[in-house]
Formats: sequence, structure tokens, C-alpha cells
Amino acid sequence: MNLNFSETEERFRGEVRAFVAAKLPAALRDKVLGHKRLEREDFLTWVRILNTRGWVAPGWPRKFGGQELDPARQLILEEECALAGAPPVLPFGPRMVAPVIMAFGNAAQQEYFLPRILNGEHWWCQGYSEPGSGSDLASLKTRAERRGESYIVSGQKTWTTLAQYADWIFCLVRTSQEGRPQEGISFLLIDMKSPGVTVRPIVMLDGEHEINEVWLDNVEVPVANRVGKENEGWTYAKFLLGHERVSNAALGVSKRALRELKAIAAATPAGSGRPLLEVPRFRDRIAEVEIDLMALEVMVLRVIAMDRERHTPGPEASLLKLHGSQIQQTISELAMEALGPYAPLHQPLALSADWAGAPAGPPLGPGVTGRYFNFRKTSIYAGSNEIQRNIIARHMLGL
Amino acid sequence: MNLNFSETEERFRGEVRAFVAAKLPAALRDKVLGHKRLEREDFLTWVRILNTRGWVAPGWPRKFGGQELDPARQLILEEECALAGAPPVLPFGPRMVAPVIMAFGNAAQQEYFLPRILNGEHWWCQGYSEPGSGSDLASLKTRAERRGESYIVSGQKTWTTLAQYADWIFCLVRTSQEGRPQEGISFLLIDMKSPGVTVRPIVMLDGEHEINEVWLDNVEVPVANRVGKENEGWTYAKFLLGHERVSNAALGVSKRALRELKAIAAATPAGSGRPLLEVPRFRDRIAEVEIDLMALEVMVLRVIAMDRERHTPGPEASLLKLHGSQIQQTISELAMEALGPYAPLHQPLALSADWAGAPAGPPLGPGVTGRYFNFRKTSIYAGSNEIQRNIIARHMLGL
Amino acid sequence: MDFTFTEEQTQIRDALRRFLSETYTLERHRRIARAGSGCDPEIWAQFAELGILGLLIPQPLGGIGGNAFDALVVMEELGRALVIEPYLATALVGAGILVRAGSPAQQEILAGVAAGKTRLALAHDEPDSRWRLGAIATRATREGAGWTLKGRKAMVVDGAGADYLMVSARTESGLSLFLVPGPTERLTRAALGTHDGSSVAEIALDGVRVPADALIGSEGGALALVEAAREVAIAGLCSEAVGAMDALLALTLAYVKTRKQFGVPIGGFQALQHRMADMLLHAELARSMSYLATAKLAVPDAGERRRALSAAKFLIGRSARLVGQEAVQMHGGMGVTDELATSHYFKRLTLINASCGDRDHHLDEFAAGMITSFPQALLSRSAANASAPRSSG
Amino acid sequence: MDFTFTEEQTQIRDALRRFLSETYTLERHRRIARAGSGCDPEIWAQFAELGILGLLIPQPLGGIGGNAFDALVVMEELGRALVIEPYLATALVGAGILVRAGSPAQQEILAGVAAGKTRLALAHDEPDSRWRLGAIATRATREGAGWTLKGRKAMVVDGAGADYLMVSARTESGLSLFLVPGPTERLTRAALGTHDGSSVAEIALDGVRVPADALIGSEGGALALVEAAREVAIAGLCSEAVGAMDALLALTLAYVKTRKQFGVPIGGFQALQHRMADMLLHAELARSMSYLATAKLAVPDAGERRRALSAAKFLIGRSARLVGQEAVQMHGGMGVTDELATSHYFKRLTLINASCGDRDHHLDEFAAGMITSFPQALLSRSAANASAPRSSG
Repeated sequence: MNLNFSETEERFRGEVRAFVAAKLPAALRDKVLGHKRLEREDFLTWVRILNTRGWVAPGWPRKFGGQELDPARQLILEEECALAGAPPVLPFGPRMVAPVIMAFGNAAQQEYFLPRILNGEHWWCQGYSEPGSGSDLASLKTRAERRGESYIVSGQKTWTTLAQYADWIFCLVRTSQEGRPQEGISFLLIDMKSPGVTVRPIVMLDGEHEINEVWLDNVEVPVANRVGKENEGWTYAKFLLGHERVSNAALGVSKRALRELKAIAAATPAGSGRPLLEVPRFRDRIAEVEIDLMALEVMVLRVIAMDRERHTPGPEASLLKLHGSQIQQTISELAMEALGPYAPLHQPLALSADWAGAPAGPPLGPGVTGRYFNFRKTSIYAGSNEIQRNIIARHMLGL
Repeated sequence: MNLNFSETEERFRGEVRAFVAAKLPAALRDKVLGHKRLEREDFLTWVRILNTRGWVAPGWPRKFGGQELDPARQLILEEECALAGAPPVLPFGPRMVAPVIMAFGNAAQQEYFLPRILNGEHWWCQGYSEPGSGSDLASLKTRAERRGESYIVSGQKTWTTLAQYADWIFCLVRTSQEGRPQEGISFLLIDMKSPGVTVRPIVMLDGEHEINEVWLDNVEVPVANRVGKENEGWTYAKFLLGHERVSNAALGVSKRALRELKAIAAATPAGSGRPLLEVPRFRDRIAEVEIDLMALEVMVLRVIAMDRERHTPGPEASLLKLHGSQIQQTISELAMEALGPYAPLHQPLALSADWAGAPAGPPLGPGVTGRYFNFRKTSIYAGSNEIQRNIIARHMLGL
Repeated sequence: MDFTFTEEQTQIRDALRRFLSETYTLERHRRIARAGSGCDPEIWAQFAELGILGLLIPQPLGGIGGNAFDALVVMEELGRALVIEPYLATALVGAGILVRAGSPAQQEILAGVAAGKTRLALAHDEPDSRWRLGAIATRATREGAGWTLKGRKAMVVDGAGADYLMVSARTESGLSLFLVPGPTERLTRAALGTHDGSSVAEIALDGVRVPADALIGSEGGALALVEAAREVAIAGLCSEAVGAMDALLALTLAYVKTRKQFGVPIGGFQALQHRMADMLLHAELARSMSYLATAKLAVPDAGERRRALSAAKFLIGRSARLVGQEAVQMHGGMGVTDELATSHYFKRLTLINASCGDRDHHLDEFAAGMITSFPQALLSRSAANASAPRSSG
Repeated sequence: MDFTFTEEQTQIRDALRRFLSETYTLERHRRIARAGSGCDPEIWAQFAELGILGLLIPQPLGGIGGNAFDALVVMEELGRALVIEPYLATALVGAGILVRAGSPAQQEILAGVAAGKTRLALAHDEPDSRWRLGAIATRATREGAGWTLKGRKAMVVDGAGADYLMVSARTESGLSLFLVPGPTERLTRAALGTHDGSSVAEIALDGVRVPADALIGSEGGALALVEAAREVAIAGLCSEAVGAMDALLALTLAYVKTRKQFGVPIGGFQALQHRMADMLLHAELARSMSYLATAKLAVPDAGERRRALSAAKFLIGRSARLVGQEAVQMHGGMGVTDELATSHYFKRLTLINASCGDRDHHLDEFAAGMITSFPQALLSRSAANASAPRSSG
């Protein structure tokens, strides 16, 4: 039993730290740490920088351009980047569609798509959810009809994160009405520039545009863009979901958010000359979430170790998702509460990096309340926390 | 809209206060306030005193010896008695079996039983629950077979509070196996001295003896002791449960417990010369439960007003039970936490009024932790809080 | 005891609810919010028409002379309909102060308030005061027959749109309140939007000159006025929150009864049913405390009154959080979009908590009062012979 | 990183679990608890036989020279089996102090400890100290070649049954620790029972004379020893709680799978399923923190070490509360009786929270460390230009 990172792992952490310090542009870092709105180019800039070192998808097999980095090092990489203020590497390409293409795609698909994920040429988005099918994914209705060497796809996908920037979308579509709902589903790769694809923004409760509806109106998709066999997409879909292991724990970004929360509370006067950080009631709550974060980190390391041991993902990722999402929500709520009377302010202009004005209220204030509102999503997306509890009850408790 | 008690109600409160101050024996009061173990005679002493004023069952119709006091005055009476340190008037006779006898019993039953409830001659206990039927009451198995002018009753009842003191038990028994489980149930009054009745103590987790199993082994019960019609007992049972309206909110005893909690926290040194009552973290929690108690009190008054308005009990009593039980549990838990390192002590001798020794630890300490343990029951008994939530969901939300 | 509303109150409620449900749709709400001023003139005129702008103004001064429970009824309806217009600021807080302490000349303004022509704003809180009513740094110094005001005010509801500001400032004899016309020299107002679409302002007073008769009430007597105004505001916010929770609970209930997953309405899942039962409990606790808060407004004992108001504001903040968060969660993805009313109620409920003191602030106030009111006599009994060693029990 | 146990640890675990599951039945537990001494000689002898009493004692001194993770394994099993014997007090805390700081003569006692012949108790806490390690009033004054001890000790685990007490007392140079035989003149021990059946004592030292060589370690050096002992105790209690939670969760799971209401096992009700999922989450968080606490015992940086231990004790107290309360609730009426093991686990988990500092105490300790460790540099950046008025965003 040894909970420390090994010496070589710590050395790797040093390498990451040095790389990020040297390569992350200061303007981009300030944008991230200042919670400015990130544009398409911001994400891509960082992807290209990471790619010079092979760190866009470091866990991939070497034959596909990866480094076969173990999960502990991937965790270190992700955490150091997050703490230093790098934009996140979005999971849709490297951690979602890529593993499916690697495992079930053909050689042509692998050769074409994988390098373009690494170099940022293809921005991917996820076509899973539909208006009627949230937690009940298998009830999806988007239909693909075979016509010669193409599928004609019609339907509507929703909650599609950053689809406004995407080049490709991976979609679950219904290719058969026979059997159980799970049985007639196929996994298609669709070019967003195809005629018939329309992206419509969904405005979130914080007023920001992050998610979209994607309408597919008789979109022609070459059969060659189907991954694996027809009607077996459900297997691939589950494989993909099982692949998102520890990143839903959001360890790195929560550490950064906690650091920021303390800075806000330390800068907030709370009467009697004390900052809010020293008011016992508030201090207690920060302390509690910090302890929860410590426990989450050990849990993440344990799950990584378990996965390594048994060579197959178990249901414990649901515990990480549950706890990690609650921590994200708690930190964002405490930050809002720290703002006190200033919490109501909504200053969308202040979220733009170009804006030259000075925001009203506390300097770290803009965006804080919006983030609290926005982060209600963390217990809803990627399998709602209700679904996670169902999974835990069934697969860990045998109920 | 007016949330104050009327002048005449306040006058009534004054009368109660004066009566209790004059009549409640000091030794008995100290026993109650000191949380000593109460004996059969302690309860009966107070019942006899109350009976001199007609206050054992003041809500009963005049023709049965009551005063037709409205629920607001009953609440005042109960609260003032509780705050002054009187033993509770147990509900099993006056508030449970009596309304059933009044509504569905015959004249002979009414004449015989009701006066004996008022004067304390009959101590009643409740024979509803069985080992296999907790929340699912209708699944009860105790059987009564008709033999001439008697029933022969066999089965087992459980969770029977203070059955060790009881003269009579009212029982739900199965008189028919036909139809739905609810259909073959009858309501019998059984003399505890009947041959075949055995009471076996159940030790509670705090080491005290408060509840019992009651075994019925071929007990002969005159048919004359059946209330109402054969096989229609379920109706009477539900009537009885619907009758317990606001007393499950435990308003009076929780007020007394809160007062005591503050006394404990004020007497507990917490470092830097401050009592625990002034440590913000702990003070906050006391304040929160006090606020919850304020809200509960208004809720109780609202439910009383609603009942008066529509002349029939609604499902809101479930809200009172839910909230009231949680308040009882919170107060008892805070008292235990106030004891700090002394919480583990178990001093059962100190709960006896006869014991001449001095307890170890804080003077108000003995019994506090046991009470926390014991009060876990408040979310289990009288319809578990899960059942209350089911009722609320079905009858108030229409789910 | 009596929990019924009068016939008049029922009439006000019905009329207002009818008007708002027809007129104040979510689309209208969104349009008003986007416009930025936080107040739709057409709606405001209708409020005047309905008589509610003069609710607390005595009839001789142009109003209808209603009471605190009338205000409760109105605020519940405004909460139910997600109204962002600054009704509370003008009709309850502002008018309340002038009715209570305004000079006859100042009270002439009230007819305009009732008629929907004049809006009022209390400019009291400051950048670092964090709801502490006494933490005021703005100063008023005598100059000739008048006063000069210097300082900053923060988060002033409707501060940019109001026709008159009531500005608190320190003078030699304590805190004083001044009536200042909105557009005034050396006074700048920066309008700021909030997450619920209403408008607040930061106000800078850079040597604002006002005449002697700008003083509201007596010099040094403002703290009592501001405290009373804050109490009225708290009761109003509590009622508004109760109305919003009612509506949100109804929305959520309708959603879980129709939204299907795995072939059945999600309202059939027991885990959600039990959580909805808790939502209802907390909404009903909130309603109870809202009634109590309004009832206690009239109690002369300041300690008792403030304890009840702080208790109510705390508990309602807690209920609003639970009901709001759970409603969003039960709506799933739809709950975090701008499309349904759900997220708007959630945001408004969140912001109500941050107005006039949040949960922490009021728990603190309540607890401080709790300790001073605790009977110290009980202490001596229990503290006696605290730690001598004893034989086992 | 490595979360596996060594083969030796697995052997200890298996042997201990086998022994306890055969021997330490609920009936036996109840019998030992009723006897009042909190220690069954037969069980204790078996512990010696299994080698666990000498776990932390180096081989040359008669033990097996194990490490902190060996202790974790043992404590988890003791927790799982509801063992009330004072293993922690003697084998981890007491022996740990003598191994660390005992003179060669004092260390001779350790062979007896390993052999199950000698029990030790740390007598440190006092009636009003409420877990604050420095709040000690007992005094030791030099008299001739020896010392005289005066004061009171409270809630001393196994204080009445131990063969040796380690008594802390103030001397001129600070806090010092003295080894005192259990039965000693002018020392009275009042045994007290606790709700989990174990035994603690109140101890009065009414001028107890001890020789010069009774001093453990250096004069004035006791605080460090007591702190280290407290850290070991916290890690041990955390592991014990994890074992108890495992067992309680398993019990509850078995119960809800078999107990039927309305014709189906109650484990089929989704409301309970979701709550059990939360129980599991909290039990796993607790296990994670228990590992962390034990791992950090060896860290030289006192701040880092203590923060981790306080964090663990807090979180495990929180988990223990949730798991314990929920387990009782799900057992319904059966959960509040003495009959099932359920209530005994619940009580033990509750009492673990009250040992060596409860949730509040450790949250306080952790938070104090958090503030001193917070990088003040971040502050200046964010505090800059705090409250100038600005134009709207």
C-alpha cells in the first residue's frame, strides 16, 4: 500500500509543468483563469501546442500516434494543465469517438480520422441524445435508411456541446425497427458540412451558447462512414460510455476552482475587519469541500489501480461522477455565496476577452453566478446522477 | 389572516399554566425534566390529576365525558403540560381506541370502556404491527376464529409500546382469508389478563424497555368485544390512523427539548472561555432547528385551521409527522454532540429516580446519548417517513 | 387564529393573477429582461390601473390604504408570474418610507406613485456593507441651508430608472435619509443587469447638493426608517418566493407526469416521488414562515419582530434553494436551458436569497438574538458542580 | 501508487477474520459488554496468540515489528466484528509511545504487552479539555528524586483495567508524561460503561508519588508524544469505522433483499436504492480517507500530516453518521432494537465520532491549517482596485 506517486511519475509531473509554463500563451492562460469566453481558436491553439509533444491523446496506442501513457500519467497531465490555466482538451474526439474507431473501425477510417483528431483538423461533437431520449438513450428515433452505398439520415440530436464549432459528428441512428430498442442502432460518422445538417443554438440558463440542437434532414452519409456492423451500434455506444472513466471526476478543474474560491473569500470583507475566508461558518464549508476533494482524488487513484488490476472497467466510475459533480456544484455555489449582495449581477460583456471596460462589483465576480447556474448541468449530463445511482444500485449492490 | 391566539385562547393558556403549576407534584416534574425513567404510577398520577379538571381527553364529546375543546385549545393544553414537565398523556386510550369506540362501538362498549379510559382504570396498548407487517399493515396474520360467542385469537403483535403496563389491547385480527388483504380484518378489544396473552420485552438500542411483543395463544375473546362489524376492521383502523393529526408533530416536547439543548450548550465550556452556545458553528445549528420549530408551529396551526374549514382530515398531517420527527432527531443529536467527549457514557442507573449517586460527566448528560439513539424511532414509528412521503406523493401531488 | 384571506384580498389576487397570466407570459418576461430597464411601461400602467401601486398609500394621499397582508397577496402573484418590475422598491419600500416619515410636501409625490407616474428607489447599501445596515460611509455635510452628499451606493434596485432616490448618509447626529431626484448634478447612475432580468444601479455621489427640505424624517433618524423598510422588503421577498415556488412546483409536477423515460412517466419513479414530497414540505414550511413574517411586521417589540423576519428569510432561502435545484434536476437537460420557465424561476429564487441578506446573514442575526433572549437562569442550575469526579452510574 | 496489501497483511486479515467470525459472535459481544470490564481475557489471550498485540513492537522487544498498514488491516477487522476490547489503547497507542520514547527499563514492559499479560492506557484528556491536547491542568511537581501528580483525567479508555497508565501533567518545562502502575496509592479509578459496551475511567490523582524514572521521554516533551499517539489513534479509529461500515452495509443489503413489504423485497424500491447508492459512496469515500490517513502518518511535515488526519476523521465521522442512520432507518423497527447487530454498529460508529475529536473539532483543525497554508499571494491580485464605480458590463 503506497499512496504516493512514484519518483518517475513525479518527474513526469515536472516535465508537464515545465512544458506548460513554457508553451501556454499568457493571453490564453489569462483568458482561461479569468473565465473569459473561449473561442474555437483558443481550444485549437492549445491542441496544436500539445500535439507537438504528443499529448493530445497520450493514452492512445503508439501505432495510432499515442504514447500509451498510463492513466496515472494522464491524470497528472490533465491536472497540471488545468491548474496552470490551459483550456481543456475536449473529449469528443480523442476520448470518445477515437476509441470506438480504434476498436471497431476499419483501417481506412483509422487512417483518415485519427491523425486529424490529433492535429485539430477535425473538431468532433457527439450525436447521442435526442429530445425524447435523455437517460433512456436506447429510445432514440433518428432514422437512417439504406439507399445504395449511402444512408439517408433524418432526425434531431440535442444537447450537442459546441456543435457550432464542429466538423464532424458521431451519431447513433436507428437502422432497424426490429427487436428490442437496443438492437436496431448503428454508429455513423457524419460530416457537418453535409447538406441537410442544421445547427441551432440552445441558450443556456446563464445566457451563454454552449449547446445546440443538430437537425438532420435527409442527410446522405456514405456507408463507408459507418463504424462496425449495422445494427450493432449499441455495443459501441456502451463501449464509449464505459471509456469515460475518471475525467468526469473533474479533479483538475475542481482544484483550480477551489483555489479561486479561496481567493474570492480572502478578498471579500465580511465585517469586523475580517475577510470572509476567516468567518468560521464560511470557512467550514470551504474546508468541507476541500476534504471532499481530497477523498475524490484518492478514489480516482483507487479506480485507476482497480482498472489496471482487472483489465476491464468496473462500475466505480459512477461513484466518481456522482461525487465529482457534487463537488463542482458546491464550489461554484460557495463562490456565488461569497459574492453576497453582488451575486445577482449579470455582466455578459465582461466575459469577452476583447471588452475593455472594468466590471462592477468584486474583480473576480463576473461569471461566478452564471457558473453556479451553468454547473447544475454537471449532475444532469454524462448520465444524470439518478442514472448513476441506478447503476450503483444494480451493479455494485446487486439490487 | 391573523396568526395570534385569541384573547380567550390566551386566557385558557393561563388557566392551564396555573393548574399545572398548582397540581403537578414537584417530584414528578423533576423526574420528567431530569429524564428519569417513568413508572406506570407516574403516568397514572398525572392522568388522575388531569381528570379532576376533565383534561384527559378534552376533545371528546360532552356526552362521553369530554369538553369538546377545539384543537387549538388541545394544542395549548398539551404544550403547556409538556413545557412544565408533566408526563405525556399516552394516546392509546384517549386518542386512539376511544374515537373508534365512540364512532363504531355499541352503547355497552361506550358505557363500559370510555369512563375507565378517563379515570386511568384501563391502560390501553395498540395491537396493530406484526413481525411481518410493518409499513404493509394489511398483510397482518393474527387469526381470530369464531367459536360460538367467542373468537379464538392466535398470533403475534409487536412494537407494542408499554404493553407491560397495559390492561387492555386493541387488536387488528384476521377473521377471513377471502378477498383483498384489507377485507378480512376485524377490530377486537382484548383483556390483557386473558389466558394465553404473553408479553415479552424487546430491549431497545438504548438498553431500555419501552416496547414489547404480545403473543396471543388461543386467547378467548367474547364477540361482544368486537367493535363494529366483522371483517370491516380496516375501515376503523384507517379512521384511527387519520385521527392522529397534529400530536405527531411533537411540538410541546420539542420546545422543551430545545430549551434543554440550549441549557446544555450554555453550560459546556468550548475553549477560550466561551460556552458552546456561543461557538458560531454550533450556535448556527441550534438556531436552524429553532427556526424549523417556528415553521412547524405555524404549520400545525394551519392544519388545524384547514381541518376546521373542511370538517375532514387531509393528508397534511404527513408533512407534520415528517418535519416534526426530523426536528426531534436533530435536537437530540445536537444535545449528544454538545456532550462532546462525554457522549459515549452509558449510565442507566442514573436514569432511576431512586438512585442516590452522582452521575459522571456533565450534570445534564445522562440519558442524552440514549435519547439520540432512541429517537431514531421517530422516523420509523407511526407510519415511517418513507410511508409519509408515499402518502404525500400520492395524495398531495397526485403522483 | 385565522388563515383565511378577506374577500378584498381574494379579489386583488384573482384580478392580478388573471391579468398576469394573460399578459405576463414567459415571452413577455424575456422581452422585458432583454430591454434592460427592468420595467415595462405598459405593465406598470396596468399595475396603477389595478390599484396595486398605491397599495400602502393612504386614501387621502391617493392610494388604497391596504395592509401588509394585501402586500403579501400581491407579492405572491408577482412571484408566481416572474414579474421583474420594481414593484417592491417603489410601492412597498419607497412609498412605505414616505408614508411613514415624509413631510407633507414629500408625500405629494405619493399620488404620482399610485398613478404609476413616479418610481422610487432606496439607495442605502454600499460596496462593502454586505447587508449590514449600519455600515454606511456616505456622508452628508451641511452647506448653507442645504446638504452636500458624498459617497457610493451599490446594488440599488431600480436605481437607474427611479424618479427619486432616497439616499442614506452619515451626518453629525447619525444616519439620515435624503430625497434626491434621479437626474441630479454630480450624481451618476450606472445601470447594471442581473441574472433575473431586473435592473440595479451603482450610484456615485460626488458632492451632490440638496436643499434642507430634502431630509426625510428627522436628522439622525434614518436607521429606524431603513430598518423598517428592510423588514417590509424581507416580508415581500418571502411572499414573492412562495409564489415562485408554487409555480415552479406546479411546473415540475406537470413535467414529471408527462415526461416519459423507459416507457413510463418519470413521476412514477419512487426516488423522484420522495424528493418531490420533500420539495412540497419545504415549500409549505416557506409559506408558513411567509405568513409569520408578514404577521410580525406589526409587532412593536423590535427583537421579536426581527427574529421572526430573519427566521423567515433564512428558511425561505433554504426552501428556495432546495425547490429550485431539485426542479432543475428533475427537468434534466431542459432544466438548464433558457427555454422553459423552470430555469427562470430557479434563477429568481436564487437571487431572492441574495437580496436583503442571505441565509448566512439572517441565521447570524437570528442566532445573535437567540443568545441574548436565552434565559440565563437555566444556566446556573445546569452549570452547578460541573466536573467533580463521581462514582459510576 | 499501490493499493494492494502484502501477502503478510492478507494473512493477518484472513486469520483474524476467521477467528473473530467464529468466536466473536453478537452473543459473545453482548456478554462481554454486559460484564462491564470491556475486555474478555480469553479473547485477549487469542489476540496475543495471533501476534497482533505485539504488532507495532519491534521483534527484539518481543513483538512482530509491523507497520501502520498492518495496523489498518487489524483495525478494519476489529471494526467489522464489533470488538470492544481496548486493542487500540494498548497495542497501538500505549505500545507506540513506549516504543518511541520509553527508557530501556520501561520498554521491558512491552514483552508483556505482546504476550497479552499487560495492558496500557493513555490518561491525557481532562474534564474540560474537550479534545484540545494542550488544555491540561494536571500538575507534576518535583519532590525529592521523584514527582507528585495532582489532577483529574477523564474518559480514559481502559483506564480502570490497564496495568499501566501514562499520565500527562504540566511541569515547569511544559507537558510531561509519566508511567504509573494502575493500582497506586492516592490514585482512584472509577470505571464507567459506554453505549458500545467498552469501559472508560475517570481518574483522580490526589498527590500520587512516582519515582524519577517514571518519566517517559524528556521532561516537557510530552505534547509531541501525545500528538503522535493521537494521530495513530485517529488512523486506527478511521480504519475501525471502515470495517464497521462494510459490515453494516452488508447487513443492510442482505436485509433489504429479503425483507418484504407489499409483496416485494424493499430493496426493489427505488427510493431506497438511491439512498443505498449514497451509503456506498460515503463508505468508499471513508475507505479512501482511511488509506490516506494511514499513509500520511509517516509524513515528516506536521502540518501536512495533521491536515490529512483531521480531514480523514471529519469525513469518516460524516460517513459513519450517514451510513449508520440510514442503516437503522432501512431496518425499520428492527433497527432500533438491541436484537440485531445493526444497532450495535450504529452505536459504535456514533461513538467513534466522539473519540479523539468529533467532526466539528477536526473540521476546525483542518480549516485553521487551510487558512495558514493558503497562498496569500493570490490575495493581492484579486483585492486590487476593489470598489471603484464602473460602467456596466
